[in-house]
Amino acid sequence: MTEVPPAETPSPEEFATFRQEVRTWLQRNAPTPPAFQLPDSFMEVGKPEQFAFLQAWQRKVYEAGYLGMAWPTEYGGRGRPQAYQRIVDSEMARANVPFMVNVIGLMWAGPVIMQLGTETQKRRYLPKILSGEEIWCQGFSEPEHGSDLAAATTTAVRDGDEYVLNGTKIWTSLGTEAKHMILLARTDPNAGSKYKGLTFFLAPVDVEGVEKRPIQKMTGEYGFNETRFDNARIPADCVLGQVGEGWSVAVTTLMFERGASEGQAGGLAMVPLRVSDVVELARQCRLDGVPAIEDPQVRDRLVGFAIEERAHALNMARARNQALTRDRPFAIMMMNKLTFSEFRRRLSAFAVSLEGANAGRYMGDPHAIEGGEWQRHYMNAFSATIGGGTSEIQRNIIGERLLGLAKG
Amino acid sequence: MTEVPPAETPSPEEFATFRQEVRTWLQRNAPTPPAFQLPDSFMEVGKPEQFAFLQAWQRKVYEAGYLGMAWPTEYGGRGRPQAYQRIVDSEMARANVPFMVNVIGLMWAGPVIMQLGTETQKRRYLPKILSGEEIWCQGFSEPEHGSDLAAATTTAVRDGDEYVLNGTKIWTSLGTEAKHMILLARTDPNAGSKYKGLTFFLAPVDVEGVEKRPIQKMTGEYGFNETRFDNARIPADCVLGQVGEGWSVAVTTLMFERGASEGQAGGLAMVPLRVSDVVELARQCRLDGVPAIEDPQVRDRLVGFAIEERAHALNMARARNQALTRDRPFAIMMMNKLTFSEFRRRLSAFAVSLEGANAGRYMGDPHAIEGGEWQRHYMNAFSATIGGGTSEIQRNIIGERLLGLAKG
Amino acid sequence: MTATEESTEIRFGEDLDLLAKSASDVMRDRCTLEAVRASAATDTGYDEALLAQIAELGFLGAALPERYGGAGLPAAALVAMAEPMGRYLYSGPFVASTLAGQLLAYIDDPISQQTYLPQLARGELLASPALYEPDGSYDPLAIVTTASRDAAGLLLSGIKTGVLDAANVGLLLVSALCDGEPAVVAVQRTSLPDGSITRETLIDETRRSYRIVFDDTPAVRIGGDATQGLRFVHQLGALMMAADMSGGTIGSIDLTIDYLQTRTQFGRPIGSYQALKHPMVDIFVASEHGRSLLYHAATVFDGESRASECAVRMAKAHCGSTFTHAADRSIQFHGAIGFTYECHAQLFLRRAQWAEYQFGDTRHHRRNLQALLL
Amino acid sequence: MTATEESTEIRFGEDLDLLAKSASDVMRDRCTLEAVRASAATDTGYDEALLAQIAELGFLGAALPERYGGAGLPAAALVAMAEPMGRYLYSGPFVASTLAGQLLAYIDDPISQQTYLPQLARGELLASPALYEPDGSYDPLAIVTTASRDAAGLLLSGIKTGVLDAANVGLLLVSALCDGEPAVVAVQRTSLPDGSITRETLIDETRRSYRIVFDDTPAVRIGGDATQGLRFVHQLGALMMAADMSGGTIGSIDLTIDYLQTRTQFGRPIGSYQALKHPMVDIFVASEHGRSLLYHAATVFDGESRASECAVRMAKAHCGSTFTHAADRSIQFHGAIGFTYECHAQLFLRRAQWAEYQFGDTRHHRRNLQALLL
Repeated sequence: MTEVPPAETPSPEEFATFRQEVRTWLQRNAPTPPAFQLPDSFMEVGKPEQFAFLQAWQRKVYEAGYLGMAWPTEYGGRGRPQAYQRIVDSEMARANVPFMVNVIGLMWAGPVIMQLGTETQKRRYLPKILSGEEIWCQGFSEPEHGSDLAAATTTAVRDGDEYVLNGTKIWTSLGTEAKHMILLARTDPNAGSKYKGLTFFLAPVDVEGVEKRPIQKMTGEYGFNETRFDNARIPADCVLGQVGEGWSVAVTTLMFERGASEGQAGGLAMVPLRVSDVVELARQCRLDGVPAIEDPQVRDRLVGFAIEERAHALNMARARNQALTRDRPFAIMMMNKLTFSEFRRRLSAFAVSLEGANAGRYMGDPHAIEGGEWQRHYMNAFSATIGGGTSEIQRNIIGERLLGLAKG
Repeated sequence: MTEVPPAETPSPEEFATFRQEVRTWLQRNAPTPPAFQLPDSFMEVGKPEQFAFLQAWQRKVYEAGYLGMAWPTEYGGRGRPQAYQRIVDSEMARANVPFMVNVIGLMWAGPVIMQLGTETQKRRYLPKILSGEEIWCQGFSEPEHGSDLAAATTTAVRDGDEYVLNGTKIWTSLGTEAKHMILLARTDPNAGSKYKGLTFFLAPVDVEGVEKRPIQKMTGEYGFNETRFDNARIPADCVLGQVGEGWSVAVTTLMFERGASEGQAGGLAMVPLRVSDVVELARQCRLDGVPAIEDPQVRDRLVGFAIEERAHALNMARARNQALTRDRPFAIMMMNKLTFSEFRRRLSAFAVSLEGANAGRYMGDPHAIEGGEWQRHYMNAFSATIGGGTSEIQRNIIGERLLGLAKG
Repeated sequence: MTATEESTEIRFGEDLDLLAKSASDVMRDRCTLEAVRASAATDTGYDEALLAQIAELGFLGAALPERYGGAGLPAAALVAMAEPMGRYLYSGPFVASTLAGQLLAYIDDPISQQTYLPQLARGELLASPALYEPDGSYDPLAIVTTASRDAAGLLLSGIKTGVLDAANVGLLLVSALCDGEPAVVAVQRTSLPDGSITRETLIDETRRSYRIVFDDTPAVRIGGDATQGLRFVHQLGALMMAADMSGGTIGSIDLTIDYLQTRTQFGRPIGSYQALKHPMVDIFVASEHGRSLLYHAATVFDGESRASECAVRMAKAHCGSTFTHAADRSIQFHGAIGFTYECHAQLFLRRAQWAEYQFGDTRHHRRNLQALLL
Repeated sequence: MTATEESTEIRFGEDLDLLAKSASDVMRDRCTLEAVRASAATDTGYDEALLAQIAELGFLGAALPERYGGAGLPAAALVAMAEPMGRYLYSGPFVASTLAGQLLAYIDDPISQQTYLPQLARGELLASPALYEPDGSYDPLAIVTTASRDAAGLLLSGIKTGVLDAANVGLLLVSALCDGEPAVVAVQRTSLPDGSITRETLIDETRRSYRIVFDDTPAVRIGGDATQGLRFVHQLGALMMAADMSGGTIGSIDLTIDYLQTRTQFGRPIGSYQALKHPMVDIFVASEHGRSLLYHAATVFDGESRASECAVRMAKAHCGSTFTHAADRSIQFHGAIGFTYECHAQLFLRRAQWAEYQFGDTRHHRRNLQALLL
């Protein structure tokens, strides 16, 4: 049994050489940490200087040839096997460098445009997604329909060569910096079912009639927006796929977001929280006068997290072996969003607990351990257990699609 | 604030004197453990010698005046405040004596007859429930309707002074020893709703046309039956409450079973699993050559169980204080079945784990620790997390009735 | 230890019930979540008018001896007040001043009592105990701060952290080593030079605690058994924090249930989904267990006996883990709105994350219960 | 230790895939749950015809050296076979004889190898390692049994427990102290007097293990490094048990899902209720994690290195806790029928409760991982 198609497989020597090349490049080019605090993920980019720093870093990675490696060259990619991009991604995680700021473009918009876009759309949008020149955001959720995306009430009415948008989208990350939004809007309110009559747009959001209001997160930081459309006009050629078939385009996009397919442009989406960092924290913190790492309860929980972290990493390795995933080929990819986000939440809450009597301090306190980062990680972790379909919705999807259990 | 109505409250001195009296009586009269193995609860009575032993013990307790203490004397009770019965019950638990075998009579049938029965029914049934002369079983569940009791399809058709029963009831404990069954049967199949047209019977089950098939439990033991009615005839005056109103009588009965009311005849319903016994087990067992009690993980889990056990005991104390239960007066009683049964399951599974390499042995192995009792306790624990409404159904009931959450 | 052997006493008579109702009424009325946010935005972190009202109602002296102007109620009275306060996320010097007053009442130095207790009981003076130090130990006897003798009296040097409401009280009761022995000394807050007291940044924005640097600060020793007194006040702190967290759990449950009843998705109230309903039931059950543990701890509290220590540690451990879990789930079950600063759910999560680590966290108390129970 | 630093290698090529498929096909066909019950009701506990078929397919020699008639596959082959066997609750001397064969192959005593391995590879001889003693320790070097020298050779005395299929194998490989050093000795089962071997009563009625009393039993020492050999076979046992439990989890999930899809209550399939659906998803997720940990452990297994020990301990700990939990929930989710002996769910629960405690339980392996990881 061959594990991946032969064309995708570099020889072990090529593999090792390339990994070394990437490692060296990262050592030389990893950005110096700035004076200001960097966000954990694209969902926490709240300040202009954070954005500028991250955009410059993405451009640098792209220009070095390390982004969109598996995308065709005519769309700005490098036309190489996906395996190379995986090496780059894992080395970036290892080197603990900042993430790629245009995540929605790289992971959601780009792949779906690649799959369903016209030739014109591909040439128009894809290169600037990779370079980070044009930032994308997503416009699926609405204030009244967090989990029930198909219930969208934002309308798009055709008027000549344009569509006129009215309605409100919420949780649009990078909303103030974004130039485009992947947008789900209702073009036919009388289509009979809520799943019909929706259309998927590649909508410019720097046009008149688009108003963005920053939302303050529970951490006290900013990073999300509410985006309101008030008779905003966008060109009719922004439609992706067929008019009225937006729901199936959105489902395809969510599959990318939930990690169920390859084809993403690569790059780190968020700073990973590593068990090794928590082990280090446990060495630094004292509980009742003794290093936390010496507490037997702490030790056992660290072992538990380490097993889980290994399982995640090994899952990714197994996902590339058809023989070992034959029974349910998409299982691992479909569960990733749930398992990673919940792991992140539990691990960061545990890390906070290692700080004992100092755990109640927060960012800004000079005596907060590690600057209050773990408290912030913990609170930010909910953005992933809620955003992009809550963990509860994920369990429904896995139970119904993978295990074949009836809908509730 | 007075904690209980004044008539119910013995003075602290009376309280202490009576407790001492009971303690002394139990010391003198607790039965010598028989040569055969006794069951954990009435749901595990599988052999005639077990039954005979337990019936004799109930009779002895009753004759000493320690059962049905709060029931009126005209029905065989003692007409004393419920507080006395509570003292007896707690002392019996403390003395680790066998449970009362006629549990369905004492806890379900008796209280509902007391509340809804005619004077004739009360005089006819109640005294023999207390003495244990007439054993009761319950006939609510049917093979196809485990949780959905109102979907009962057993029929009762009026014929002169009798009803003719057809159908099958399942999970009838003590089914072979029982003389009566509290039975839910459909008297009007065309009543419109499944909740209508049911009638509640105090049915004799030693009549012709009643066939009992023992069901083997996962432990390998017996104790439950399937009871089949094939044109069995019972007197019409066996109806409790109104014809067609059986569902509301059943709900009343389930409230007793779920501990939501006082009024039960008392007595120990099952052998309690005590944390102190598990602590003792942890002292006896060695894990990796060291007493289990010295393992820090074991210690922490024991502390967790001890807190939970304390919380249960304190809940019962608080339930008698109106000021501290004013917000949701029935909360504690409604959650008892869920919390006790799940505690029992988790505690026994944990106890098994203390046996380490010997934990795979079972009853009958001469080297099984404590005769394999903990493995048996663990498996038997499911009878309470499933029987009488599964834990999942309990959570629905609590969520809907106590917390006011919508039905699913 | 067996459940049947131990006392299950819960004494909570009419007087405490009235007190709890009174606290609950004031809080429901005056301490709305909007008011909580408004107080949090101030520098002191509390509403002076509300504190005055509390003082007026006698809350500050409820458990102080009658001979010093208190109501002479048992320590359970503190739980009766602190739980509703936690329910409504009340903040302010009530906890600090109560702990200081109880410490003074306990260690039995008649002169200090006569000096301070009547003022404390009336709320004319506020006080706070300064117990903990930068090493982060929960042990009230792990003291580095020293009080050395000088011609004029004692001079205090060292650093205290997490001192509740320090900038807004008149009196600080500071633990220190004096001749190598634990001591409690009194310091007038106004005697501290500018810059000695710096506000800490807490995850709970409604609370205020401070770091105090003492540098040859004049201090007066309080007589009595300081070692036992420090243990007593530490345990009382755990009890009051357990009450605060039990109340917070109830508040968090109420907030979440309200949302689950009103928010609909896919055409149904989200509370109808078992994925939310059943965890809420488990949280509710844990909360009810916590309340029983708490009221028992309040009943048997004496700050000394094994029974008291056991009960308080159980209550704090259980109420702590329940509240942190309840508040975590409250964010999740509120969905995207729960992730905003605007949603009140974060107020409970931040309170839980702060209170859990005051006066011993769940891990600490469970660890210490091992020796008591096994 | 960081996830990114450690190898994530999973080697599982076409040969192993074919082997796994073959094992899966045989088991699905021949080892139905009815057949499992029928075997369990026999004294030996296994189906001889099925064992013969397994031998015919070369399963017993799959990972033995080619020069002794084996197929020379890596240890991962054992996982490829053991996992489907666990899936269908297969029992019989496969595990025992495989462990014994691997032990012989490992400790490298050419004479013993030539004597036994060809027969073992063909299934003409069955064998079992006798490692553990009544004190219940999982340490394969915690040995009390002694092999003392005698004119005629070695005489073995002591008690071994939990010896798999001992009554039905020809050869026992027994750990013993010989001159105070750990040794492995060979004992012909037929040389034991009547009554030396007594069957143990296990919670898993499909498995057979025995207690053996050796009393000056003639034995022959196997050469090579016995200490390392005992560690090797203990770790291999843990790996095979992890595979058995991973398979058992899959079987339990399949059984439960089938019930959740077909059983209806209140007019809906019960699998539509989130109270059952979501825990099943969590169990499935844990099972998938377990499989990845298992295949990696199979890939790097050598019985010696830190990487091998780490991977095997993680796999056994995780697959063990997952299976015991899955089997527990399977009973619950089957409702009242799940509580009967007749329902197949109990077969999985009993297997889980037995296998969890073989070759180290979850607690044991997690405990030992502390030193390896922290």
